[in-house]
Amino acid sequence: MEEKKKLVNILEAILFVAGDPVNIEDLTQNLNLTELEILHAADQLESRYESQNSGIVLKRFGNHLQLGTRSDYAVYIEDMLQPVQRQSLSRSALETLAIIAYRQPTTRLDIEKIRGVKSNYSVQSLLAKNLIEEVGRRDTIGRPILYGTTDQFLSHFGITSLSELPDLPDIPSMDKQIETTSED
Amino acid sequence: MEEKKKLVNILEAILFVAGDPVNIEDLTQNLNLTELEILHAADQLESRYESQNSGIVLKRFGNHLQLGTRSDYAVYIEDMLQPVQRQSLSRSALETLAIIAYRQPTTRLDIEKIRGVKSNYSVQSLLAKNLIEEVGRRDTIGRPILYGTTDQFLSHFGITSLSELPDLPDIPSMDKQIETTSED
Amino acid sequence: MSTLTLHLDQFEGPLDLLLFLVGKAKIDIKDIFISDITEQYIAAINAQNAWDMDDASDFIRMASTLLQIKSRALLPRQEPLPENDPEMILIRQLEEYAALKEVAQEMKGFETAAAKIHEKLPEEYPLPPLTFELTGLSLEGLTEAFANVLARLAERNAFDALPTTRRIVREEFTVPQLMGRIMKELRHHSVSFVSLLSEEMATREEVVTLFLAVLELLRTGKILCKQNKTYDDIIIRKTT
Repeated sequence: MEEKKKLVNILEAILFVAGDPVNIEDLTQNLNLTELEILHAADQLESRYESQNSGIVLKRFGNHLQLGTRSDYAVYIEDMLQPVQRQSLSRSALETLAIIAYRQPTTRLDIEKIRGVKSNYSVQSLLAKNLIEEVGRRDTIGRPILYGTTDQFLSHFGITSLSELPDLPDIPSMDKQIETTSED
Repeated sequence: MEEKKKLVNILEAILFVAGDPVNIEDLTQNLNLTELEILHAADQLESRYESQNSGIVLKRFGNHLQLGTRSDYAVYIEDMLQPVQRQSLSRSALETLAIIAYRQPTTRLDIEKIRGVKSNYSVQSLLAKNLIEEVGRRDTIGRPILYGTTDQFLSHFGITSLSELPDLPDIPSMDKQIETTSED
Repeated sequence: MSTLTLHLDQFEGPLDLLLFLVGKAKIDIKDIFISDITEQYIAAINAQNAWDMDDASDFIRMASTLLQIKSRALLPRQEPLPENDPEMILIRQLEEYAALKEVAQEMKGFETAAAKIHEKLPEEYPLPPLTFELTGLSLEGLTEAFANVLARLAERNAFDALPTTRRIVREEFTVPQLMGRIMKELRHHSVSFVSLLSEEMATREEVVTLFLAVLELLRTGKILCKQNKTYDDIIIRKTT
């Protein structure tokens, strides 16, 4: 029967739109077919997907059928749905990161003392980018969060351990600073 | 390359998960592929679906790809799942849309001249349905907004590109129309 | 043709109504002015009892155009009509509108066919945390950033120390300010007068003002002072 030849395709179309698992009994009732016919069509659909290694798979559980995606392709789906964000760090984020890298573990208050500006936003953005993480709490009033760098930080900068962080370049001495700033 | 052999399946999986139209440019960027590679995979997917008269079809419109069901099976889907039917356009919206489709880019005033009635409401509703969009401004007094159709428009009418629109009946004097009608 | 009971809101506008009348009379658009369509149009408008003002003006303006052309048609006229004659313009407008309605009708068919293609909702797909690819990161950049911060810090500290050398500023020190400084220092232990002065570079102004502050605190009974011998340092402590 022509109907039967098409059945596998009808089944596919219904499962596609349904999204949710579809009860086989509902299918037999609505399509006026026997359970055996439905199961046979499901077999055909499954082997079609398998033979071509299709992006879609037929999932069967209990007396339900559902379409889903082949897990082999998950990484591509993720790439598509959540592309890698390419961005560079802002100056303030980089400064904050540098302070944490060289002074870890350290608190936000310490960072702010050194930078002389509020650094909440920078810290949050570094946390979101997984460059720093909470490593504990300092045992003082308020028990402020201590931050340190992550393994991700090391890999971003192409080093394997913190000991590979370069020594700091020479910092102009304080006296010189006074001379230069007193001009204004 | 093995990668290439799989591409058609990856594309299928991505389109399945997305459900909504997927921009070809996004695919090339996020999968790090050329447009040609994507289009080739789309061709393969399309012919696979066609050859097996699959329940699923590949919709191509403008620079978007989307999976949908074969219209032959609509009756079964509608019987069983009662999916949300796409709303058909009102007569005035359809007239307004036809003018924009054939005359794009065009302004609201031009539309009103052809239809002989105010068309503000129709234009607004077409914008809301994402069937038309602003494509610029005409360089005349008041710099009126120019409208054009969207890829969603193509999808709504089941066509791949504007060239598939029916031909306009021949009217010798039509081109001069807009310049000469200056009654108001 | 007898009286038509038309509801104008069935029509998209005057052009739509005119086209309907043309179709009903089975005449060519070009012949509307020698037919009785103008009368039918006006009859239809007259039959309408409730008007939306916006629609009304469109329909009535068209009626006046039709009447104007019709009345002129009664007079002998020279042929052919110029391009910008209202009659020519109206005919072209009607032809164009008719063509448009035709394609709109075809598009309706497309729309109906396309509505049979059903789509699916996006899957709810569990995604890994956002990954960032950071560009322009280097170790040099990192150390440089740290060096910059430290340099700025040094600058800031230096700047904080500046007031003692910048005596140009009037009233660098005030008595209440230094009273505050004294009381603050006294919180935990007694202090010496010299230790209250800025390191090394205390100015005459500062010494004098600090001394006045001490006298003021003594007067109000906040502190006690002790000096072992003349010119010796003064030891200050809080009254308990």
